[in-house]
Amino acid sequence: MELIKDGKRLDGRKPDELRPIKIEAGPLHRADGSCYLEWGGNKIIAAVYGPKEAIPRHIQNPTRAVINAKYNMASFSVGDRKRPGPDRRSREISKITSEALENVILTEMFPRAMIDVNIEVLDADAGTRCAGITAAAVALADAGIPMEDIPVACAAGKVGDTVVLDLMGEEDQEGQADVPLAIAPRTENILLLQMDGHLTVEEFDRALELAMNGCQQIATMQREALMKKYQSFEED
Amino acid sequence: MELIKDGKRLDGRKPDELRPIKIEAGPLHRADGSCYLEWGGNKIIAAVYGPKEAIPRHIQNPTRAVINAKYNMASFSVGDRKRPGPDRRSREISKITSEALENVILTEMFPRAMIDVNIEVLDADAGTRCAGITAAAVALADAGIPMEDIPVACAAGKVGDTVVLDLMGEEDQEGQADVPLAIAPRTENILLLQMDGHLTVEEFDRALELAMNGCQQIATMQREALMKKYQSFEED
Amino acid sequence: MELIKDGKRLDGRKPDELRPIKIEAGPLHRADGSCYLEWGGNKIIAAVYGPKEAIPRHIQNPTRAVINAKYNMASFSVGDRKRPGPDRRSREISKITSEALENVILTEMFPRAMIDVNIEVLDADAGTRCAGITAAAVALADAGIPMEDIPVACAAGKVGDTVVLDLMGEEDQEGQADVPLAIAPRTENILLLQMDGHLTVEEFDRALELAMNGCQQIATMQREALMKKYQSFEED
Amino acid sequence: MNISSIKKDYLYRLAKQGKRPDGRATSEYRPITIERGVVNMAEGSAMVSIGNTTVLAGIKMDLGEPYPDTPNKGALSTAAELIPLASPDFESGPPRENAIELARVVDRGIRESGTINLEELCIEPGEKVWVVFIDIHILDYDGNLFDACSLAASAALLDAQIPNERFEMGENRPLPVQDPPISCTFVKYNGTIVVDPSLEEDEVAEARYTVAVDKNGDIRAMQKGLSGSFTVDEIRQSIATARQMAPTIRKILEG
Amino acid sequence: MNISSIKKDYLYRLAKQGKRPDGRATSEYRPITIERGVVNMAEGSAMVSIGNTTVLAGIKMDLGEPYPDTPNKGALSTAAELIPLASPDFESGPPRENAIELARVVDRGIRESGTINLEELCIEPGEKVWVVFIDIHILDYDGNLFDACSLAASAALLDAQIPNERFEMGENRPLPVQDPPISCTFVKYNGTIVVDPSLEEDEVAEARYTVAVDKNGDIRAMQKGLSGSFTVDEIRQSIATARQMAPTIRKILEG
Amino acid sequence: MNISSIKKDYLYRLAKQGKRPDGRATSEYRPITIERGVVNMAEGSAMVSIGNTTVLAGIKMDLGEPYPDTPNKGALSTAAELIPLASPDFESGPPRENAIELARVVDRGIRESGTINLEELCIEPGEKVWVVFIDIHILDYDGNLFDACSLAASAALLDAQIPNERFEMGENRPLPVQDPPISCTFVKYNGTIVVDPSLEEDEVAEARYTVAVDKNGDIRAMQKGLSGSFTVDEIRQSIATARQMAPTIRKILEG
Repeated sequence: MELIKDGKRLDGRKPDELRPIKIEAGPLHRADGSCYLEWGGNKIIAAVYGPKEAIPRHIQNPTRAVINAKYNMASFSVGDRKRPGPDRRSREISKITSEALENVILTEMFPRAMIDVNIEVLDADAGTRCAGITAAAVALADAGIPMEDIPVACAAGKVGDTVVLDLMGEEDQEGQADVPLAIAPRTENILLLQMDGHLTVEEFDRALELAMNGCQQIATMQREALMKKYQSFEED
Repeated sequence: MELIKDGKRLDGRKPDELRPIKIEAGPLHRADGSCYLEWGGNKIIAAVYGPKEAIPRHIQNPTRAVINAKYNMASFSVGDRKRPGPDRRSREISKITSEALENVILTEMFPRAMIDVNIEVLDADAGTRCAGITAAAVALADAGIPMEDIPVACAAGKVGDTVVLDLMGEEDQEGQADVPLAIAPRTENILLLQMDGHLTVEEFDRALELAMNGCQQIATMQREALMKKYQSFEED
Repeated sequence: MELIKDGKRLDGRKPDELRPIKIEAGPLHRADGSCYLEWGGNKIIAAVYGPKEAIPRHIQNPTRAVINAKYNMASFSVGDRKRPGPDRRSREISKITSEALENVILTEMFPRAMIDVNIEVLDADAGTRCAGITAAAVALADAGIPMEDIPVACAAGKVGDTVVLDLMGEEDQEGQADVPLAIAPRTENILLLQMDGHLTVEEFDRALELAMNGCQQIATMQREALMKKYQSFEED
Repeated sequence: MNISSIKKDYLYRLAKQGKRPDGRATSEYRPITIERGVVNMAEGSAMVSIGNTTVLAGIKMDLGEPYPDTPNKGALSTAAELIPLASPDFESGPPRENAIELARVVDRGIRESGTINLEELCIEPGEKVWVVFIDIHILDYDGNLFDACSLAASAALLDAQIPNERFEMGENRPLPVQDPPISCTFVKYNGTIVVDPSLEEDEVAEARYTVAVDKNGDIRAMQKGLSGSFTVDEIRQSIATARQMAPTIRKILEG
Repeated sequence: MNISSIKKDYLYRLAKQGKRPDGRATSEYRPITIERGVVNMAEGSAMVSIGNTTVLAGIKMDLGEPYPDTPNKGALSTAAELIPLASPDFESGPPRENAIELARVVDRGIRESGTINLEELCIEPGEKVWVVFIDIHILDYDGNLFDACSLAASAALLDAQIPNERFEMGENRPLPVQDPPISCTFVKYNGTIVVDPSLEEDEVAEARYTVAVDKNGDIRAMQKGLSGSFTVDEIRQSIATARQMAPTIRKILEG
Repeated sequence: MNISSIKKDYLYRLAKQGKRPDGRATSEYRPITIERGVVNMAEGSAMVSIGNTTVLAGIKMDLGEPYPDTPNKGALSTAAELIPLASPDFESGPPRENAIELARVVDRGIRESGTINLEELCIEPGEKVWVVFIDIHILDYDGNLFDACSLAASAALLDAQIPNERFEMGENRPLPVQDPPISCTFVKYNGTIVVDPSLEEDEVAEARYTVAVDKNGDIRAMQKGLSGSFTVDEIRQSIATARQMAPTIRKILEG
């Protein structure tokens, strides 16, 4: 498959162009905070509960809140049915997502508490871990959890020997490298960074630059989604 | 297979006739109360332990006892070997059995306690959930657990376009509907009611009537079995 | 396969001869006590942690320490890959190993405590449970756990109609009987004894005698290994 | 007296006056919305809301062996995931009793109604059949999961295509589905019986009753749950109410 | 001083006088009853009581692949379920160490005695063999599960038919079984060794020893358990006792 | 103030002076030793020590089906067991998040470097391929498991033979392996970044970064872990350090 043709990608995007993204803050009634996110073919929903007493007790930290993110793919969100329940991949993603979010949450305000962050992938089209973190961040803000900054994530990669932003499904499968990145957008501190594939140091630098840029664009959309929800409250 | 011929069923019964039932109260030495039940080709044993402190603690209810019924089929009780351990079917039956028994037990007399009700199907020939509840009720009475009434259960159903009482194996497999029912016999309050198959409203009414009737007949046998055990004590 | 030829075994040993054994006390840095053992083609490592507070609490014994031995085979230690994690065989061996070690440890000195004994089979060539107990005993001594005696284990068996000491791989597979034995060497009290196969009473007596003898030889090697470690400390 | 008993008291007092916390009549259903085809990767899908309760059902199909006793039929497997997204009371991990009962009741309604023509899903008798997986995710829990899940499963089936293309077996074609059941759930508390319970009503419910009826008003499945009891008359009355409501709900489902 | 140490004291004092709580001599077995064919759906079954201990063994057979190292032999799988019916100390859930040890010791006795002719259970070498499942349910626990389970497993095997009819492979025929082992279990407490321990004796036991002998009095399997120890002479004496008892028990089993 | 915060304080004060608890410079690696072929029963094996951290990797191979999307390729499965032998903090039981992340990072390095020629492990396209299992046991944990496990896995692969003989498929031959990745791990605490963390440094680490480079100095895999953060410059500097170190480590690995 020719992934880049005449400088355009399979879906017509330029190398440094994001897929369409739609963010809605607070679609769920029961959760303390929530977010619905469409990002290319991805559909993600995130919900936050807490802070609440950490249970079972032995997981409590006497000096700060524990962040318990769970990334889960619906069995019908992928080509062949995924068996329900966590597999090794989703457990790794849950772990690094928890760690990335913990960085910005003012956890020391809530000793012995836990904050549950549930991320459900309803429809998957590459980049779900970045989409999940981005949605979770909006849900945390919607829940009023105090944070230093609202984290945001985006991947870059290499396809058809070109470094590109935000891989979609075919690019992820046929591509040469994938670099998911999560940052705190104000400081540009790196909260999550993975890479697999084959990149020269120069290509990696370019990928990091593209992803950083993508993150900043999405950070704006996150803030707009939150503003929209608060405005709609004020209008009520 | 012709399930009804000349108004008679495969095993010669009339539509409103029960299979032969044998109930023995207290056959086990270790349990606080027990019951052995033969019902057609079913062989069931039930044992009760408690009231005792509920463990682990987080399952304790501060105002009443927790009823913990476990329905289990022996691996050799069915045609093809059943894998040991609970499956989805047995977990559903355990749940609704616990709920049905809880209705009549004076649980508020035993806060923070649990009462274990173990039901083992040794030989299975349709209607094991009703047989299990019927045996469990006798075991509870044998254990001296205070109850408003002694629950009893029986199924009705539809085979060969006829509404019949108490389906046996072939009728269960080839039949058109099955309606398991558990009641408190004094009030005829419904403690458990399920149905699957296809019944008109009139047929359902008839099935309910038959099952209610069957329950009352079996309730008499339960009381006789308990009387027999107490008399044998007095004779000693 | 002819297992005994001209009074010699496949590997040239006489019937009452042990395979070569090498014992090293204290090879691990992190563990409180450890042992590395080579015995024929077996390679075993044992590590001891404790006494420490028993967790979870409900396993605590208010009058003595709990001994928690875990026997584990590496997935690559056998011909066809073993699935990681405990199977029924390893759980039985863990249980009887815990019981054998508990006999000699002065457990009443450490109420509410637990002592973890981890036995890893890295390379397997028959007799791993005996090798594991022998290594665990040295690790316990290395950890300074007070014991009445240092347990030791060795198997005897029957191959080619001859009662022999210390079966190796082919003898174990093709042999007629296997008798693993663990003793406290000073009293010759029997801590572990199993047998499967076919032995007359006279053959069993002979096997027990051979295994008892083998144990005493190995007990000497255990003491030498421990002496060697302490001497090397003194030399420092 | 704690929060939950204050809430219970409040609902009891309302019930005595024939009222419900959200102002509905005892036999009044909340608004239902159904959106089909929401998941691109699924063979079929539907998002169903009953009031603020929202569930998403997705269909996946795979090739497998038939059950030995039905060599000429495809297979059906239904699971419900009470994911912790939907309620602080749901836990992650393997399905618990509540999720199992829920999935089995939904499954029975669909199976006993003959909703899926399983014979048409046989490819090679005794050897190869289609297996239909219905997976239901609860997204927002505000009461009455039984009806929401049953509706979502039916709507997703109606939306589904057999994925012949993915298995290189020709063109996709619609899953053979007809006459799904309409499930109606009632709960009883303090002597009052209400249809389509809200979350608060679920929380104080003493007994629950679900009945699935077909387009002729015949009964295909039922399930009584919880430790409370019903009288025979209460069951009969509930069946009558369900049969009255079913055509309206069926129109929303099939429309 | 709690109940359990009072009980222990009592048993210790009795033992000093050579007595047991139920009045038996140290080498006296309780009455054994065996009822075969109690489970209609099983290929074979037996209910065994030793005193008040009651266990039920059932046999099921299925077709499967042979183990790679024994392509010409059927397979055997033995499991014991310590179901909570039988004792307040048994828990439901996956088998724990005690149940695993119990099942493995029963399995070894039967396997090493060549009780089942596994060669005759081969249908197609390397491809298809019969798998024999022995499942043992403890119904009433009053001590000495090892012997009760071993007897029940053997009796159920002697009762079993190969279920050719269920698999449409011709007529059922008896499972080829001969010379089952006789298992004899001893426990030691406070220096006394008793055969066939009752529940109270199991509870205070420091060491346990089981030996399985064949009809010639040869040894086929043994297992020492618990944290206490035995001397060589104690083991020899126990073997001698077991060999004396075995013919009587065998008569009950085969009779 | 507890032991762990005293330790943390101590490390922080050292770090301010550019020092580490064991006297190393921030970009100084501990001595590495590699012993291949230590497990006779394995297809390949290697024991690797970095300072006092010791891990053992063993390779096993089996025949299996290829993944549907790579019918012409063998399969690779990597697992790490944090057995309780190696540390009082490791628990027995199924692998936890830490072990899963560790194994997946090692696996990615090997997979993305094309270390194993998986095409050569295809026996019958779409039907039968070799499956390579890398199992890594941690024996002694004194920090930096990511690099120790990566090295051990690579060294064990270089030692491995395809076990044709065991499967009666001809003679054994070397597993086709080339150019394994070199993994370099850094941790950050109190603003200082150090390579090859010791146990004490692992315990106070706020952020962790692992990068795997190939023989050309190109990047094949990376993983940032823990709740701390890195700046872009810190990542760049770490990559530069890793590329400087890799040739020396590669010599030890391949030598």
